[in-house]
Amino acid sequence: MKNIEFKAVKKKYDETTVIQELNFSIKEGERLVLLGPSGCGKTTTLRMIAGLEEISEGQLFMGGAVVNGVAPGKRNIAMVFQNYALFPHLSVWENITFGLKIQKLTEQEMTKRAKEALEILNLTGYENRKPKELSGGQKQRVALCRAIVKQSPYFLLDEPLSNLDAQLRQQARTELVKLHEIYKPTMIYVTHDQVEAMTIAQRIAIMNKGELQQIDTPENIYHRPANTFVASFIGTPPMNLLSAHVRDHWIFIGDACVPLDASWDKVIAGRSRIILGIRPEKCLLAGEKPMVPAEVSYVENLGSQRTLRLTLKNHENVFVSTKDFTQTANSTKGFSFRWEDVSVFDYKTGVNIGYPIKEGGKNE
Amino acid sequence: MKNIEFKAVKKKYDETTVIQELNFSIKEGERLVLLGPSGCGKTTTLRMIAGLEEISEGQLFMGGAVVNGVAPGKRNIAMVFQNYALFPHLSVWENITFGLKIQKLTEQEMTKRAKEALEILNLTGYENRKPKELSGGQKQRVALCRAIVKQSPYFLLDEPLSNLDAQLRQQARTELVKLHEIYKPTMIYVTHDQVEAMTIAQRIAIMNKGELQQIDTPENIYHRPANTFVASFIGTPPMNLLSAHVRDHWIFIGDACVPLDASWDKVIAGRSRIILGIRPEKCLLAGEKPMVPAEVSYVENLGSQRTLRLTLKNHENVFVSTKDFTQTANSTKGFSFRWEDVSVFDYKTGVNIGYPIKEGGKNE
Amino acid sequence: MRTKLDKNILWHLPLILAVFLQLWPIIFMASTSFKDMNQIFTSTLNPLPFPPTLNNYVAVLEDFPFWTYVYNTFLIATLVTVCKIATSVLAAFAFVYYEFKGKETIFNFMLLTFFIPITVLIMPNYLLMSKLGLLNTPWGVILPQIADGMGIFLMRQTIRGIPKPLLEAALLEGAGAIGILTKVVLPLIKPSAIAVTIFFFIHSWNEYFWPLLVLQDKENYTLPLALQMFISAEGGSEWGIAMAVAMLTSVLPLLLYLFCQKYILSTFLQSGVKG
Amino acid sequence: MRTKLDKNILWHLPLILAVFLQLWPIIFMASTSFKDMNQIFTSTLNPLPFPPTLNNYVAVLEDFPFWTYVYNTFLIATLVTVCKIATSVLAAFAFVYYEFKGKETIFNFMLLTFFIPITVLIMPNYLLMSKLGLLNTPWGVILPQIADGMGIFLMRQTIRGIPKPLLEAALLEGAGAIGILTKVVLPLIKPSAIAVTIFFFIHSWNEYFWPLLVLQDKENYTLPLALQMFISAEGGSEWGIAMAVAMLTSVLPLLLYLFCQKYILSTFLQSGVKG
Repeated sequence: MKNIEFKAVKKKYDETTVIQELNFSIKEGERLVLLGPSGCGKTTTLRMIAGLEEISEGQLFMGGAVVNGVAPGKRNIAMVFQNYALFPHLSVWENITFGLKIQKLTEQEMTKRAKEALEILNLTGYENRKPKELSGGQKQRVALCRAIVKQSPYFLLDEPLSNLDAQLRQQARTELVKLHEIYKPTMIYVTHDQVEAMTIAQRIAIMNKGELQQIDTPENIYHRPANTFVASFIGTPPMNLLSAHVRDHWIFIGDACVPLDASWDKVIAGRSRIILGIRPEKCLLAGEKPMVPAEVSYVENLGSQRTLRLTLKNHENVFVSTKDFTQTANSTKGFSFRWEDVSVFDYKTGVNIGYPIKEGGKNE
Repeated sequence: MKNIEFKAVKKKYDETTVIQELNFSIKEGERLVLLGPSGCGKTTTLRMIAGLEEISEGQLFMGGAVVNGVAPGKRNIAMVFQNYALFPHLSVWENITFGLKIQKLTEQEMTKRAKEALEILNLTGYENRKPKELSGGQKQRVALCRAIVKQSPYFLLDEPLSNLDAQLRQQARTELVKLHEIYKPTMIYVTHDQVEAMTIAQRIAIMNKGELQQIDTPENIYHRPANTFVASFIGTPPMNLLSAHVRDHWIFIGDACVPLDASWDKVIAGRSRIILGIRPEKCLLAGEKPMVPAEVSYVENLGSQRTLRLTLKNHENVFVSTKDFTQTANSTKGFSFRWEDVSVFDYKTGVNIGYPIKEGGKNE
Repeated sequence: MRTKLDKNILWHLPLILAVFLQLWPIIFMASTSFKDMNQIFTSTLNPLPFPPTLNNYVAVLEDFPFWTYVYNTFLIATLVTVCKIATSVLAAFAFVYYEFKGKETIFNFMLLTFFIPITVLIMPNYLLMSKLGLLNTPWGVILPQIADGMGIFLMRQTIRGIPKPLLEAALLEGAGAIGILTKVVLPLIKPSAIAVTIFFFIHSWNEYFWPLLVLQDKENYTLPLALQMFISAEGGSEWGIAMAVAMLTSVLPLLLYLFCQKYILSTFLQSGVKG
Repeated sequence: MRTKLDKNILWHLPLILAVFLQLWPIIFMASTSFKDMNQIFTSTLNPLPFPPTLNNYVAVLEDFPFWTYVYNTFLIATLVTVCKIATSVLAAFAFVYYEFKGKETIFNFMLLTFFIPITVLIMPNYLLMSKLGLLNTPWGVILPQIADGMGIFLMRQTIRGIPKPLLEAALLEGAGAIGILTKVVLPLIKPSAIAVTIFFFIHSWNEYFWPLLVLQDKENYTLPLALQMFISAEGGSEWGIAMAVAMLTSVLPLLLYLFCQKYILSTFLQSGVKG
């Protein structure tokens, strides 16, 4: 079982604790993305798996065994670094076979593996080039190549696409997923880019300030964020978070009074204030009789869609994304939403308080 | 008239020509964005306006006068640099008044302007901080502040948001536009980020390999790209470009045969091959009877929308963006489009061949 | 590498050897200066003085025109340092700020002089000073040293380390060359300039060869020359006193180094200025 | 600054002064070595020899055991260089790769020695060599020089310039300390190591003071010592020959510098290795 498990793992530098206490596991063969803003501890977490950072407290299990004291070279890990970390004095071929030589593989096996990997990554013909003679995308593929020839059960990637331009990045995402499907290693991928996380991950672990916020499928991370941090970290623009008062079967947003959907009764019961989360693309612009009246204060045209900023009477802003260009800004009087598109968070802690038990129509 | 005009401007370093021959003008008080991939010459163009690069050939007019030989300090320009270029040994206040002191403004006028600018940019209270004591967003605002106190008629910005994280960037875009609305300088903004360009610009000038590709409103740049470069540079994913054969009133895409809309007859007349451009969000997934049959080869879930890659019989790929999550990948048999959403390019040169004269329903 | 470390002692051998060879003369000097004559003879290589004595220092300060030498050395070192740092900064700024033909060639040619034996360089200068009638005066020591290739080199490196946009921003704000030098460049290179100044001072303070040629009368001697008088009179009975002079000679440079270590190291490390 | 340049001549004054002061000794040396006796006396400061003569060179090579001195100098310089570069690289790698207590302190302490007068450092070493019976032998010159603080410093800087991910990647691939040193570090620091090697060689080739103390018999002299014999015999009639010796002494260092300028400059510039 090539799984990875964190048991109360902490990381401290001198007095500062950078990783609070990690408890989670990564399944064999899955694609897990560690996502978070810079300084959230995601890279440190990855480096602890690689053995490049020592673990201050707790235990890290890999394949069932504690690896706290095991040297990086003994963990059977392949890693792709942010700047690729190709050896500049070695050719592509020498870079790829560097580790295999140390492993003392037979010449035959080495050649077989290297050729296969080069072919998969479309690098055949570049064997004798030096890294500086390669483009950014090629360097990135060589780094991947060096990682996969090892056929390690663990595959770590530290922001491997951050040095590529937008077009290449999109293409590389697809390639990466395809590559994983071939070898099926346990893959841990660190990024701060939510699009990468959404498209590559089978599960996303979101971190902030050294703490794990949520670990779940991209689907759930997006539609059912565990707390307001996750809700506002994911999505451009992020989920709208509106403070709301609850009284009986009514909730009050800005100066609007909206009837509470019956399905939510039980979930919200007993709360007088909540935070209502609605994704910008789930807000529906309304010309007449909006659920929440608001004024358009800013319009951004992104070409394929528009983002409108609506300002409520209480000066809260709501962003609405729409592809519908016929509704002009002038005729917009506010927005509506459907209760099945809403998430609700605790007013103080920001934690998601859950959803109505009967699946009310959440898409898929 | 504080306009800027390029007349046959070229820039050469030794033997290499980096700017081919620029001919365009920037209107007084407009927000023009210079957009292009790295190395396209956009920054060089900006620096020629600033006087930081000499002009090899041609003439640059500012406010009606040739400025080729005028020193940067004499051009009455305010500029925001990519890394802000704040003087690290000076406080915020000293940074802001640096140029005003050289201009020998009265103490009174200086204080008035600086205070006003600090207030607009929400920096009141930070006057005595050193740049290193500021966050990235604050540094960026100080750089803006230093630029606006000069009240120069020309306002140049070189990727001013590239060092901010995604959230701050969005906010800064809005602030920047607001700031421009206050002073109305002639603003030239360099970026490689199309979202910034689309949202900030009144007009976008797209450059590639030292040549101007198109200069037009964001609207037209997006919907009516001048050539295939612009079409594929703008949009994520970019516009789908399909090679097509024309015969009589039919066009052939992949192995599909689609009747040519009558409105296009005149425009396409006499061509046997064309490139058809359709934006991914204008492609409509079809379960039954698609105009162009294709197979779904890859699906990316971005949370708010999905991108499907469809592969035609001739192995061309078409990307389709959809918010509609009910149509599953399995039931998709191809896609359709509306003729009013299409752009057509010359097969060889990639230049847009124009649109039917009667506006066929292009949104706004 | 914050990673595991094999405790392989083999790796430490060159380290220990290097450290020992570097530190041994200092330890020897310090201990001998506190030894009296008997100790020096009985146990020359024994590093520790039992009991330590201050006799050598007393002898130096009482029987020896120590303060005259300090004055001579200080005067020369100060003037040389002031001239060198001024020319270094100005020349370096000119090298960075102005474009002119053959700039790189002149610069590289200037570095040639680092690689020529000092004995070779000294003769022409000696001749020049002799023609000018400056032999046996402090001015003869100072004049050929008012510019320094290494100083220009180090300051040029530092000035080049200033991010260009800073200079361009100043240019756009309307500052001229003098404004840029005084308002932007000088404040930013201050730490490095201080380091190089200290370096110049210590170097000049320690200089032996050129003052030896120029200065003939003992009353004009600098400290290193005075120190050498003891070594020449290689009698053994003078060792303790010689080492006391050596200690006193080294005190100022060492203190300067210790207090300004941070500046000096960061200049050598070319950390430069970060925007 | 590829921008406008005021043609302000004032700025060029320190530059011209500095360049002149740096280059004048070299020009003087070169021209005097091609002058015959009369020219030297009639126009000492006249830079150009009319007509140039090779007599001085002929005299040096015929009447003077020039090749013996070359051999002595070369032997010492080569051995010193080999030892120094080996200890520098190993010690520097140990300093970077291993974590141990007091690392920074030891390192900084080692740098102290740059700032102590050479005259001070020489006495203890002299004593040591004398005890070991190595006076008047090349080994006495070589032994105290087999490690070098500046070399360790420069190599440490270069090794620290290697991007950490490269070392980490090698570590993950299963390489040990020796593997990392030989397969990653050495190939990457090669240019700097060559530069420092050349630097060591030239330095040792040019060294005057320490060999002067250790070597007493003329047949063991190195070139700078031999050169000095002419200067001491300050007769004027020997000037041309002295400068010819000086030229010959300088030829090897200058050639080495010219051919390896690129390496040397980039090492000083700490450009290091880019991933």
